Amino acid sequence: MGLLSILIFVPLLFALMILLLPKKYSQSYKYFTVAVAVIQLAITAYLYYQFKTGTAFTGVNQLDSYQFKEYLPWIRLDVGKFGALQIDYLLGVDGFSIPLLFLSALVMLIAALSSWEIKENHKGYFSLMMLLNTAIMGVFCALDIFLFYVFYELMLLPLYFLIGIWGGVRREYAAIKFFLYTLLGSVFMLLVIAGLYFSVIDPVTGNHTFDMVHMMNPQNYVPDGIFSFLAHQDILGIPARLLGFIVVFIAFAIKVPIVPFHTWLPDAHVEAPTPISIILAGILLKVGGYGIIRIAYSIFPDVALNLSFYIGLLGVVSILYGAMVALAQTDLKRLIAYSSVSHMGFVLLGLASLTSEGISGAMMQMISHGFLSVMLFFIVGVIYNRVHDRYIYNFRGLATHMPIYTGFVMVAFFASLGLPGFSAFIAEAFSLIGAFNSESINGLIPRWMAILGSFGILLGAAYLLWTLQRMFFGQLRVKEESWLIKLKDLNAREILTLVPLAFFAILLGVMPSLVFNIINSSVNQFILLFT
Amino acid sequence: MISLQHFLFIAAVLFCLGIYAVITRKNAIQVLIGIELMINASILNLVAFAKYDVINNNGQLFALFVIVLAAASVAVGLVIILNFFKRVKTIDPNKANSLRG
Amino acid sequence: MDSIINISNQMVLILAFLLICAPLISFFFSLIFKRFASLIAITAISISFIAAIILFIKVWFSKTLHFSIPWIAFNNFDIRLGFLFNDLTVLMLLLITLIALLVHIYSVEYIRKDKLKPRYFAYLSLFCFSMLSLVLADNLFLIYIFWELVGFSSYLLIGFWFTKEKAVSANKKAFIMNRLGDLGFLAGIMIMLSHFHTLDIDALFGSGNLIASSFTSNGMWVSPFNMMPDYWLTIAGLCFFAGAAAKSAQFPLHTWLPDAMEGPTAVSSLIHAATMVAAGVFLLVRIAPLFNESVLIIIASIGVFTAFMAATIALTQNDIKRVLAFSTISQLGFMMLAIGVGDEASAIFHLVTHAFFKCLLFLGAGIIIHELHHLKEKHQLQFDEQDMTFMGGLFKSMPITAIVFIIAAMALSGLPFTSGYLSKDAILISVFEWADVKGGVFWIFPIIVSLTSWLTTFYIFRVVFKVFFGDFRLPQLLEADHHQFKIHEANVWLKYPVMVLAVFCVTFVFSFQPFSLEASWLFNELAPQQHVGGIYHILVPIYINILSLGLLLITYLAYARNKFSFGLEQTWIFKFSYKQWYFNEIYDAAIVKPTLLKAKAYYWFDKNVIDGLVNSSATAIIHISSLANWFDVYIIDGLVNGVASVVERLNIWFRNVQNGKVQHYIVWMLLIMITFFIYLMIF
Amino acid sequence: MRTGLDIAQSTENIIASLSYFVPELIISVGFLLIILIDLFIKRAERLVFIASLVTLLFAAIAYFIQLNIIQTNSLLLFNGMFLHNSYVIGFKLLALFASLLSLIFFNQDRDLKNHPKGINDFFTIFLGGVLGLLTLISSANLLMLFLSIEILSIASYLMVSYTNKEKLQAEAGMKYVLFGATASAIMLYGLTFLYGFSGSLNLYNENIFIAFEHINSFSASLVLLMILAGIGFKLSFVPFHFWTPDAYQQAPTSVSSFLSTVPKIAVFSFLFRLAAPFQLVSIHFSSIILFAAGLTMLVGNVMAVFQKDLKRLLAYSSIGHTGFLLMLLVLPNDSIMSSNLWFYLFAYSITNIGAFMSVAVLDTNFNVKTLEQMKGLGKLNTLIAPCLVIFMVSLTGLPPTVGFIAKFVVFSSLISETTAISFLVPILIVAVLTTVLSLFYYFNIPLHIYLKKPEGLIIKKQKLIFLDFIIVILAIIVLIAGVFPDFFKIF
Repeated sequence: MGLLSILIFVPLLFALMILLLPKKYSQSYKYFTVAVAVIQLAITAYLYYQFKTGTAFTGVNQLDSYQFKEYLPWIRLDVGKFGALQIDYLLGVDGFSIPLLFLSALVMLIAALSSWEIKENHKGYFSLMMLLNTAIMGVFCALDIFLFYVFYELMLLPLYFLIGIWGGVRREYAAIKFFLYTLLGSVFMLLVIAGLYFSVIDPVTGNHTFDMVHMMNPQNYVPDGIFSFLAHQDILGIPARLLGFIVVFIAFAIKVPIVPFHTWLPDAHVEAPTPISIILAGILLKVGGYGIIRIAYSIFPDVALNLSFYIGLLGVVSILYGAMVALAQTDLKRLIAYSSVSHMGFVLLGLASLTSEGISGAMMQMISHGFLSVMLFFIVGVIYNRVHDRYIYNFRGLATHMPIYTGFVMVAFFASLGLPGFSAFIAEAFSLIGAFNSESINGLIPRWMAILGSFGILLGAAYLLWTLQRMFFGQLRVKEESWLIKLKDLNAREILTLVPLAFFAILLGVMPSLVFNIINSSVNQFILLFT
Repeated sequence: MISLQHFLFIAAVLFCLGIYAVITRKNAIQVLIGIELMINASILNLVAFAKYDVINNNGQLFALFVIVLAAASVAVGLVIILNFFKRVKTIDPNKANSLRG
Repeated sequence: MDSIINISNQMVLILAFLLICAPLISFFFSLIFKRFASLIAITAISISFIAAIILFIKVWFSKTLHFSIPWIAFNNFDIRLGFLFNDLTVLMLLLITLIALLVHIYSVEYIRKDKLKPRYFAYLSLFCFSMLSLVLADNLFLIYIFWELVGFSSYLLIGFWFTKEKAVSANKKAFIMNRLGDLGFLAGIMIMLSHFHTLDIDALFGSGNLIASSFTSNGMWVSPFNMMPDYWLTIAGLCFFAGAAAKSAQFPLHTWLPDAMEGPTAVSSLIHAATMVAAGVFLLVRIAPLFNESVLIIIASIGVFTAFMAATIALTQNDIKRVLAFSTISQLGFMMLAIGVGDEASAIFHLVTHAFFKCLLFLGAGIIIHELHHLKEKHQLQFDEQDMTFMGGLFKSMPITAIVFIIAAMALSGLPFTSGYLSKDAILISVFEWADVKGGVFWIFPIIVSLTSWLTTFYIFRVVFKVFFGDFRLPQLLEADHHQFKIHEANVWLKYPVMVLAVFCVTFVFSFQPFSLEASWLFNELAPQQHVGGIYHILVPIYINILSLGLLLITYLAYARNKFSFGLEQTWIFKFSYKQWYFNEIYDAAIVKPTLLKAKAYYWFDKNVIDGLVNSSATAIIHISSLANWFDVYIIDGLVNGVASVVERLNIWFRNVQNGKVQHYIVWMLLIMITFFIYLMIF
Repeated sequence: MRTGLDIAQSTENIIASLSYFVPELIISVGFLLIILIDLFIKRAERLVFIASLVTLLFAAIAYFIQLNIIQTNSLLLFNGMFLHNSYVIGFKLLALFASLLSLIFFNQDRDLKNHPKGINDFFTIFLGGVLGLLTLISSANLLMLFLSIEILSIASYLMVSYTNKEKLQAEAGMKYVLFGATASAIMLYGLTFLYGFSGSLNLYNENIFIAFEHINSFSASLVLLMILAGIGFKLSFVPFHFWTPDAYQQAPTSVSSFLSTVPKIAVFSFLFRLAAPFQLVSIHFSSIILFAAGLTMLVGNVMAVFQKDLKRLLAYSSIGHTGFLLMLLVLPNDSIMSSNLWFYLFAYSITNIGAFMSVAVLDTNFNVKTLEQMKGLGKLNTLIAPCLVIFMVSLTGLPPTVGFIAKFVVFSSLISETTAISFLVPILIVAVLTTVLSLFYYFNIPLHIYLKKPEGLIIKKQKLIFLDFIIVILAIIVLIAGVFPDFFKIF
């Protein structure tokens, strides 16, 4: 029972505990959740501290250079002429997963802390949240693609209910929309996974395997497999590998989300309760990015290489499109939801460049967006909990009324519009630099994409500062007089929640090497896949 | 000399008549009769083919079983139709269209 | 000079740290210990000042020093944190710390009554920190970082009175316009990085001298590491210039600076006159070797155009701070021009001198505004304390302020025995020489420049005479008794800083021979080989100044004695100038007109129609973004719903089949079986 | 002059076969026994139930023993009437298991309990039906096939229209019987031709295929289609599905659950056994099946989306699953494929029976029949509602439930053949799309149970009955089998 397993299954344990505990203790559930999150944070911090870097610990397509590995044979079902399904319980982390693990643990803690607002049906809420927690940790640890898929799908159910039961007015619509979008992607992905299984063999045992690390090495493919590098099989007249990549990419692009697969996001965010929007923005979007790196890119490097122009284009489109739509919003939460679309566009752009700085920037962007979007959504939650309104024009000059709150808002806003000194700046700068260098290094994406993408930063400044001006500056004026009483400044718990986020945002902004050093060797190994 | 073809032809005619009855009659009993016709067509076939069997009388054997089973199923069918008549006061199968969609 | 103060390099390093950390610490502390905010801030900045002096003595007249530690490393490049000391650096350090110190002291009185005082000083400290770090930074990436931080602190300070609508829209405008320039800067950085695999200034332009080693041949720009089409060289130059233009308020990105005057006057003097706006010039000087001919010409022409335009606008403004703001723009235009004609030394020289006298002008104006404000509050009057039409005859009531203000005015118009004389003429001379070399149409540059410098004299002395001479117009405008309005001389907090500044407006600080530019120690160090005599050195100063003096007389008669007035108020020239060349209006009209028709749909937009470029381009974007939003709602979601409707359609068909009639079921069954059968027969 | 079979030899064969035939014998005995009990003992509901339960248990035990002592090669019993091998017995066990669940379900079903004539006759009919489907699974002879299908059909006719108080139930019963009778008549006609071509009733007689090679594909396909009619009627795939929603909706819930699972197990196992020969005899077999599969998935899921009545919804969902499973029939027939089929049927039946049971319980406690009436049930019922949700998740095929594993197994068995079989890919795409579509109606139930606010739910007495216990067990099995499917692969 390794640390990773503990990390994954502690929440499940507590979920059962909560289910068994009688209702009259329902007030204690949230403390359980916090406890779990703290334990996980401790574990992940320890892992992060213990994590070794260097050529011996690159991970990516070197199974033995993953760290904290755990292996158990799991399912051995017979299917077809290809013998048994060899599904293993295979866990491990490399430079790409370890920062995201830490991020998830932290975000989970924040979400737990912001769950105080939940008023009804604590038992259901907190046990579902634990289940979600398990699934998330599992996704980032799983190295067996089947296991990964199981955790990946497992995230949907709790989210469906968490959004659907504790959500806002149009919660049913939002919940089912979110569910359908994701499922549509992932079911097709299931086919690809099956196909991959039959075209890959474990070099050691010689029978087929779900180990995604083996799938990354061309020599493990059987010559006549559907997705084999050599035999250029066609499905419906399309090259199989191309089709496979597109299917998987779309499956994760929906999660990220990338224009035009993004319309579930604003609805889900607007309807979801604050802690869930925090988890959505803080972790689930990263799952998408992680999936693209870990599966779409690593298993289909050849296709990714050929398509990187279009992927970069998608990234740029997401950046600009998201920012522009954000500019048109009058609902604060919607605005922030669209800003996530814009920010995650940088991840794609950096990734498409396939330069070390670009990919590092993309990873950094995922992490920093993790902290910042959580902060933003929490900030929205603060005001929403007090007066149950998010319409921007109903507020004016809050700076005089809630100075501390405004302080944090300004930190969050300026951090996410990429002010130097905050993580977002480093992330976006290096994604762009990578995108720009790409033409002279590997000639994948043209320079103008980087130039175009950089306008996203300007637009970001535009909508955030405008919001700042509209809501917080000027003469104090709110929709109803009664709000002035309701709109109290932050309390201790809220400050306690926001401070660590701001701290990490600044820390990574000042010392980005904390992340870059950890991921560097994995990034280099990752780039080798494409040469 | 009556050859196999004649038997098969008659049987086919019977079968078609049966189907025709089944899909056109406005009376459940007549539909049942149509089904009976179809079954009889099969019986005729069986007996006709039996002549060419490698083992003796398999066809006739089958035919006997079919007759018995047909009787049984028709009995059941009649019971159910009767019950329907009790409830709805009609045996026009097309009147029974309140379950749909 | 080393022998005077002999300190090791570690010492230099420590001092540098002290220099930038002191304001940073004070930023936090003055937020925590609110009561001692001003004390903390002043202490911090004085520490930096002392450190700056020592560093100056150490580094000036000696070789370049460069310290750096690793920060971020990638495969093909790394970015380091470090300090770069050369003459330029230490000069700027000294300048900034000195002026900042004075402004801090000045602010104590100026901001005393405001309840947000601690925040004010915190912001000031933050600004000092970023500005000093910007100067010290040893690579472009760091410069960019602090470049934006400087913009950020200016955002904070412009919007210091955040309940004023105009202030908050002004600071938003300022920040976003600067962001626009910063994009250029960032793009420039990308180009440099991918071309030279380093951003280290020393490596690029100094000892490493990668720029020199790169060359353009048959359409390609080749560096030791990389080659790309040569237009990227031009683009790189223009990108950096865009950044600089936004910071230094050059056309067409200049409109934020006048609005920035919404901030406290002390802030305007420090940030928007003396230091921050000069950062653009500083940057360009740092990377000057990069620019190729075409870029230089663009810089020069934009510089000269801005200088002229701003000067003409300044002629007619009545808001004293606006006049000064436009004069700042105009002066920055001069510096840009200097860079454009390849005379960085004069640019820096003028930067230094201009910093002093412009800061002084602002502080002087600040004193007057301060006094009038008190007056206004004391008597609950309704008037705009920045409007010069209410002033006049203040010489009697506040002589010291008047004197220092006049000294500064003379410096600005470059009259003899003032620092302005040297620096401005330096620029003029080099422009003439440049035009002489180039010949042809390029003679238009010196013509416009001389014109501009006369305009300068005119508008600044218009202010002087309107404010200090004639008689106090406020009473008669308000039909009030003359004697109840008592204007007092400024108190010590305000007085001494301006007096110190006044000292630095005199020639002798820079050169012991009042008429010879070459004698100036500063100039000698920066550009020893330049200006070795020549015809222009004699002619230019003479004819410029003769005419200036003539203008001065006219102005005096017009505004102080009111002997006559130019009957221009109604002419289009006057309006054109008064309306600031209609820039804001043009920017608006471009996109606003169509919008107004749809004002209902965009009712919120109207709120922001007034304030120019940012919002009008915002409108353009918002047009697109609302379109994008529409696309989101109707097309993308529409597709999803379309699928749903397909399912519904199918369902209706199947329902019709499932019509409840058992015989129909059977018929359908047979039909489908037959279809299958036919299919099998066909294929 | 053709000679008949040697009497001595055949009798000896019969004697030998009897030992393999014990379970069926047990059931027949039980069948008679129950009739007798019912005749001579008054008020014998409980006794009859016990008796039938014991019968089935004994039969199951007998099969277990057979499964363990089975020898690898399969042999024919009673002069080639029955096939006897591990495959057959595996499916028989599954069918028995499902029938056991159904039996318990019948016993708990309110509609049957409140029936004036009592439930005893019903059990008799049920046992007869079970006997029929067991023989169907192992039948190796056209006669046996027809016989068992007819027994099964007659039993199901009676079961569906056992409760006939209401107009609609009578209507459903009549439709069922007419449609069924027609279908089986058509099949019979087809069978006669099969007999004619080969001159033998024995399915495992090689000269069936020899004969098929000689005759033209015209009549071959015709015969094939006709035979499929009767089988398709039992499996209710398009175009033989019309009766399903009507019958399921009006039959007692327990009967619907029985019809939706047990006959399918039997018929599928039989059809799958014949798939190989059919694939040989008619090149078009797989294309027909694939077409039917695609259509079935489409019709089933599309119709289900807009259903209001729970049982009707489940009926359409079962049609959809049939279509999904049909795809397996085009695969090369080997032991592994059949074990996949077995696993899917296992997963499907426990989930489906569980779902029907929960619906029945909710019906008894809150008399909810439609989605609308389910609003906010989650607040009132904290035991069954979650289980129902689990079943729905499993039917949708999401982890961590057995439904997901089953779906994945089928997908992966098919994906390995995409290159071999023509236009398998489009059908697969249809399968995926309909899976996504199925999410709509399956999650309508949790949606109404949990996401909607309750409006005017009458809480009737909510006493915990035995069925609740079974449901919870099933739900747990669904979950465990989802995580550790290996435990449940008995062969």
